[in-house]
Amino acid sequence: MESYKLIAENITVYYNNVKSIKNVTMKFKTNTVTSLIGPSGCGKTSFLRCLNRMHDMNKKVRVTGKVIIDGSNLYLDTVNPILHRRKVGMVFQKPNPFPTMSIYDNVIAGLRLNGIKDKKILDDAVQTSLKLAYLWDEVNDNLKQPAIELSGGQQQRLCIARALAIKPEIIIMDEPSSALDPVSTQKIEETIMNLKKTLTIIIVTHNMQQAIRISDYTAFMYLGKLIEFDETKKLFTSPNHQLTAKYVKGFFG
Amino acid sequence: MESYKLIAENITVYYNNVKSIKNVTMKFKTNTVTSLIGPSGCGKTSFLRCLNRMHDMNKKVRVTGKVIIDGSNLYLDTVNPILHRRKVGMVFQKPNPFPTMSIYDNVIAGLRLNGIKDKKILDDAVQTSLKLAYLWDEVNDNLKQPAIELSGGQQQRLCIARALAIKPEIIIMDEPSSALDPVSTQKIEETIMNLKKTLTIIIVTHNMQQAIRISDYTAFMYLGKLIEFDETKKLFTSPNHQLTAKYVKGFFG
Amino acid sequence: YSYGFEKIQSNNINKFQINGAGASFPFPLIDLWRTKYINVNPEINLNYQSIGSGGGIKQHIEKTIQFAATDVPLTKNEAKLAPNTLHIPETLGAIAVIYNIPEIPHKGLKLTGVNLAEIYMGEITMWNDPKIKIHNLEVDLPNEQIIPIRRSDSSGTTFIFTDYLSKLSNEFYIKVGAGKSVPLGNGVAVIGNEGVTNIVENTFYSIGYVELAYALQTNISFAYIENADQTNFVEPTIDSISSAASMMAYDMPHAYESWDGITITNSPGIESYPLSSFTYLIIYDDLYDVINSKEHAIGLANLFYWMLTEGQNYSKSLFYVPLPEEIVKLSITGIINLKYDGELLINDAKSPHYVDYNVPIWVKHVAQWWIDDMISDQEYIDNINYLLTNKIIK
Amino acid sequence: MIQKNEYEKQFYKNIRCRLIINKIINICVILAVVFALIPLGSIIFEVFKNGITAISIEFLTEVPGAIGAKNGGIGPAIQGTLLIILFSSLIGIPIGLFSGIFLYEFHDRKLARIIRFVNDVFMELPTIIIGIFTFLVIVLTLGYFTILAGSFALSLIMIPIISKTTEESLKMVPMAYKEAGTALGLQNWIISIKIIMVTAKKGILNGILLSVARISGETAPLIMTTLGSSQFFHSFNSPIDSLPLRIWRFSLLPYDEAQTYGWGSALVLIFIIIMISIIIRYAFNTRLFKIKT
Amino acid sequence: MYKNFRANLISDNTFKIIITVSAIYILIIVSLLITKLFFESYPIWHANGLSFIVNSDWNTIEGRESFGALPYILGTMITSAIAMAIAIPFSIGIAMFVSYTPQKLHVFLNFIIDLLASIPSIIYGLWGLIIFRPIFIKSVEIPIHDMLGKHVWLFSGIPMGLDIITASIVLSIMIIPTISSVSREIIKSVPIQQQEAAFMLGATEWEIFKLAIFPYSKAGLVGASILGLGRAVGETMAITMLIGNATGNFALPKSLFQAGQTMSSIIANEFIEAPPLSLHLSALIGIGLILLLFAICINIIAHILVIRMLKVQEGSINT
Ligand SMILES: Nc1ncnc2c1ncn2[C@@H]1O[C@H](COP(=O)(O)OP(=O)(O)OP(=O)(O)O)[C@@H](O)[C@H]1O
Ligand SMILES: Nc1ncnc2c1ncn2[C@@H]1O[C@H](COP(=O)(O)OP(=O)(O)OP(=O)(O)O)[C@@H](O)[C@H]1O
Ligand SMILES: [Mg+2]
Ligand SMILES: [Mg+2]
Repeated sequence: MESYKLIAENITVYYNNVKSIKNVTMKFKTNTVTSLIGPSGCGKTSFLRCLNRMHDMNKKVRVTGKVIIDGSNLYLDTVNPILHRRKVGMVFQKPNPFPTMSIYDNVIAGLRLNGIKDKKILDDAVQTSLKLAYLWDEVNDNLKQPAIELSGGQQQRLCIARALAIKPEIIIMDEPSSALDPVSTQKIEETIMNLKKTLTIIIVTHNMQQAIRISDYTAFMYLGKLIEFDETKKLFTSPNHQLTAKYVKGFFG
Repeated sequence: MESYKLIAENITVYYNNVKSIKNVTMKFKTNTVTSLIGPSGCGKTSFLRCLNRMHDMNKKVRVTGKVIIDGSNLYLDTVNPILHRRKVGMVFQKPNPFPTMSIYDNVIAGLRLNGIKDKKILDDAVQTSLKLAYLWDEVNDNLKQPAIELSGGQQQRLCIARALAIKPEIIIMDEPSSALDPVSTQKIEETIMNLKKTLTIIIVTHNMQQAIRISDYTAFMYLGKLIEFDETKKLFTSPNHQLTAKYVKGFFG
Repeated sequence: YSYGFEKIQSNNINKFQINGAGASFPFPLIDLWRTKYINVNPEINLNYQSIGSGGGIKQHIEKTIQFAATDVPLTKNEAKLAPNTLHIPETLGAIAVIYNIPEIPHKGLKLTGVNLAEIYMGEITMWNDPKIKIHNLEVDLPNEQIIPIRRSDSSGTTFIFTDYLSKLSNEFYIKVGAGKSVPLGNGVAVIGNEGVTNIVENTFYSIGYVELAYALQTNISFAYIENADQTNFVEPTIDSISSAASMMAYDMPHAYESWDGITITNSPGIESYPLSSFTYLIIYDDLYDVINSKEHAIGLANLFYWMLTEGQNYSKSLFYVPLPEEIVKLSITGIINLKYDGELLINDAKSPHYVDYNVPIWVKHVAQWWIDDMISDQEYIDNINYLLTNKIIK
Repeated sequence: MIQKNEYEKQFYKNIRCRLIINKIINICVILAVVFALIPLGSIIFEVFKNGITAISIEFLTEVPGAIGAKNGGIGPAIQGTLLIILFSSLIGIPIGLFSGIFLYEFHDRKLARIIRFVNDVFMELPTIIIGIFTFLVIVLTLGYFTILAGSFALSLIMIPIISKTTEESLKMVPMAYKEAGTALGLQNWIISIKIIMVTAKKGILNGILLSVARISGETAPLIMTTLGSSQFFHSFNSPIDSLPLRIWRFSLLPYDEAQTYGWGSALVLIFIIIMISIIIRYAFNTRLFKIKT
Repeated sequence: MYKNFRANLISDNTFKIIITVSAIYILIIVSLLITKLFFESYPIWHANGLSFIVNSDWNTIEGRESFGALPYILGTMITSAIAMAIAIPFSIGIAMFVSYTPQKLHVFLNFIIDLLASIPSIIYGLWGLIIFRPIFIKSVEIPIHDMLGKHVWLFSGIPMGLDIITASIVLSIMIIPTISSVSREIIKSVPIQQQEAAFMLGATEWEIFKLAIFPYSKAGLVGASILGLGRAVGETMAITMLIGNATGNFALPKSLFQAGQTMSSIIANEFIEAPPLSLHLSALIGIGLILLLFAICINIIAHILVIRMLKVQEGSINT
């Protein structure tokens, strides 16, 4: 039990009282990378959003089940999700930098919230995070530029940098590289491999090659259900379920 | 000259008087697929937006050069870009369905708002377009649902359907499948191959495999310049430029 | 009443609306007339809106309405802007001085005009000031500060009140003067009679002035005011107000003359309530500019006639004072003068009193002075010559 | 580079404080709501309590009885208010909407900047000045009080409100939708009206309703432009009544009955405003903009 | 391509003309209004010059006329400032609350706010006079006056409930629904992705507001507040019923518990009765003109504020 950083148990999500995710249970080991794959609309994003109680924002959504981070259930009423969210960085499917802020301010937004004011620390954090997200070279002489003037891919990398800046223990990414070119993608993948040493990573991807390259575990979802969850190699080479086989073949075939 | 559907000549784009695209010239043959590749931020989106005078919307952008569709220059003052835009369908990097409309209304927005009221034509258009975009099976019994309740990938396919519904002669797509799972991606690719028979297609992609699979021509851009434009096979196997070789290898290596 | 002025029958008056506006004081009465007159002549819809005396005068000058009502006669300047305006006294009212002293829970505190002037100027500040005490020995006046309440909006009520105070206290006249809104600073100003009543009702040790109806309706305490002869403290009642008007009747000008400065405050007579006042209907003597057909003009004349005769019977139910007969006569002369495009609306021959009342008041004064030997014979003859040459008398 | 545990230390040092601040602000917000709602609730309660006793069929349909008497009603005032709202909306809503679109479409043109500024100033003008202006310009020119003058004056109150809220709402619509429309080869006006405005319709509608509510309670400009009347509307060249005027008049009279009628009129006025708001919202949500499939 | 696409491209120009004409209509009306006010008030400027603005005498009696607008200018400034200071935090609080409450409460609150925004000011005035004033005198004015009245000039005077502070508070109650109703719409239209970003960073509700909502919507919130300020500055009926309506030197605001007068209330009190062509009338219209200049100043300040704050001008993130 102790080796699991994050356990999602019996997660069910209702949108307007319609079930979109049905009783999904997944366990994520510390310092591993897990990929979530599945056809569009199968509920990957919806599931990810449960992991840090992101659904709290939307009143039409109801979530049941448990999410246990470091042994404590995030969905207990007595738990303050903010304490946990700090540990969980998140990168969304659509890049969403703060449009009124500069690149610099975007990266350190999370630190500022936590009351860190020391300029040196902030400067450091900006540089490190942007470098990790492979954006540094493109923006380093223009950190005061408004973030919305960046290209789509640049914005996405900025969002990654922003998530990394708060030093999370878990990072969840919703198709982070779908808007990136291969070079950046490759570098992001390197980053992920690098971060794995200290972080637990969960990533949604449509690129199965990517899943194979970077992840230790892979989960396959279909129509709101978890079909298979296994070591990546196992899942791609000898899946237990026919559906998985078909989907995975659909790509390779 | 006559065999070119679309010619972009000497395109230069300034954002706030800073050059972002420098003297790019490309010619697109009728009924071919051309891929645009290049690292994030190199100006692919900016270039695409020139092809139907999309930059008109933003006053901070200045475009010089010519875009010749069917022999007439889109950038002449006497030309009404609206007439040309109807020939050019466009799909954006981020899905942007109209949020207040249902799925049905989104698909036919281009038709209805241009004055077509005949219900049979509209119904037909919805069905054909959604089928072409491989969304029909997922939404056909729920066409009145608000479009924003779809998942990211579904939204993107909806936008493709919307662009197809106006029966354009050219279709330009900005990373249309970056948010799609492989199965949908594959089907979209099939659609593209299918559409090629009647349409001229220009597509931005980060997935070079995809570029190889679907496109007749490929253009490689770097830092706002067109580095190489050639038949896809030629460009990927024996590129003329070192930069291209490096970038393309970066993916294969 | 019969003044040889019969109702003119006219068969082809379409349903017709007569619009009037002005003083809020006569509003309830005119509004009651509206509902009663429907039974007399269903073809005429009367519409009167209370927008204040000055508002009525203004609209009268601009000719946007057919008639106006005002508590204050036209000043010389206003009369210049609206030449040929008739003043027709319409009803009588009075201003009550209301107060809220919990120690004296009934009406009847006695005050003189000078007391009031000094209270409003801030010279008397305590209820147990000897100047008040001396008239009210039978009650225990509290040692509390007086809070004077007055009208904030410009109003005829304030005019009558300050006109009275200016007549009694020269100091008040110099410092403040008489007007519809005056530079009084002491205390608090509130909008409307209702506002003043409300505030006085809810504020201990306050004093205010409102139209009598407001005091009577709310059962608030009101003061008795010393009469002009300083012989009596008079309660505002129908009789005491009526008396104040009657005493002044023969000093009144005619409808078509200037009424500038004419008021009946501080009217003589032991039983006359000194804060009494007329309100007037004002109307152009030729209705051509404000009404678009002679039939309608006749309808209006009929309505006015009815107001001054039968209409007076409705006054008492609303705490208004019916006009004394002398004043009704005076008012009727105004109606007789109504014309439409130069044609009199009623025939001269039918109205014996018309000639009677056609002598301007200053002629009477001149005659009086001649009788009293205040002017010489020659001067008197010159005057008569003047009247003849100017065709004022025939 | 900030070390992980150092950062964690910072986090735990600050989190308590942050949560407390958050809690304090949440409490303040709730208090704000409660405090604001107490007087507001009290107003509604008083109007309802005092007004409900006046309501009867006769009260709603008849011309006023004599003041102080217990008969008659506020029929002309209800009719007048509805007519004035109708006429001023007919002038005010289109002009407000279109000028709002203008400000949005040409937001960086010099003319737009000037007009935006003028419009903001316009919004701040006391309604009484608008009343004076209309009186001087329209009533005096025509020579009579009329519903047209009143409607003109009230439309002048509506226009800047609608224009401002329309512009603000349109600005909130993400560019992506405009781009989508442009790419479909739609004409600008179709994009503006059928896409941008429909997307922003809630905000715009809110502005319109706000302005309708605002004018339906206006008193000062109506005194100077429509005067008021005790008769039903019968022509365009005579005064017309309205509820705020009636409330104002009733509130200045000493008779208990008049006070009750005043509260009754207030209740009716509020009811009318609610009904208009519900009907407009309903109409917008269903017929006008939801395209049938 | 479909054959029956509307080829009619003129309509775009027509549309441009329609919206331009509508916008210019505003310009014309306001210019006309300013011209009219200027000409109608010309006699007072001619007679008094700029001293009209700095004088505080006020006498309307024929033959004794003297007019100074200073007390009313100050009165308007003070009442609006107090009202705004109270109303803005409350309104934004309500708007924040509404956007984070459960669905049912949310619908109810929206309904209440819309309802309240539509209550005529005259009803607020009546309520203030009859219900609020007695309570306020008893529970606030008298205790404060007894404690501090003798020492602090701000609380001197007789606590009557017809004074600057009462009027300001009722004024703030009136404008709260207006500001919160517009703010609510503005806050609601902040893209959800913005809030998600802040949410993900572990922001508390307040921090989400600070980080994601406020920067995005501040221009709109300033706009909402200006809307409220407009209502405050121009409010007539309710103020007139509650402010005590002092004139001349007595109206110079010296204490919160003292009767005052605003520009609109003096116009409301005296305009209807001011005789045509008199200096009095032109003084009142002159005050109207000052009020207009006032509005212009407010807007210049707001404009500067907005430009400083505003970086996102349209829509959210561009592609
Ligand atoms: N609105 C804008 N204002 C200023 N600069 C811009 C704007 N949009 C794009 N740019 C700049 O222009 C350059 C090209 O951007 P563009 O969006 O065309 O890149 P791209 O090739 O589409 O990248 P990606 O693959 O990440 O989408 C970038 O450096 C970007 O910073
Ligand atoms: N806000 C919402 N309201 C209603 N239904 C929703 C909402 N968001 C998502 N859904 C539905 O929930 C299901 C799962 O959506 P989700 O976004 O989790 O899919 P996904 O696996 O992330 O797809 P993609 O790969 O396209 O992003 C879909 O059928 C979608 O229509
Ligand atoms: Mg998703
Ligand atoms: Mg791009």
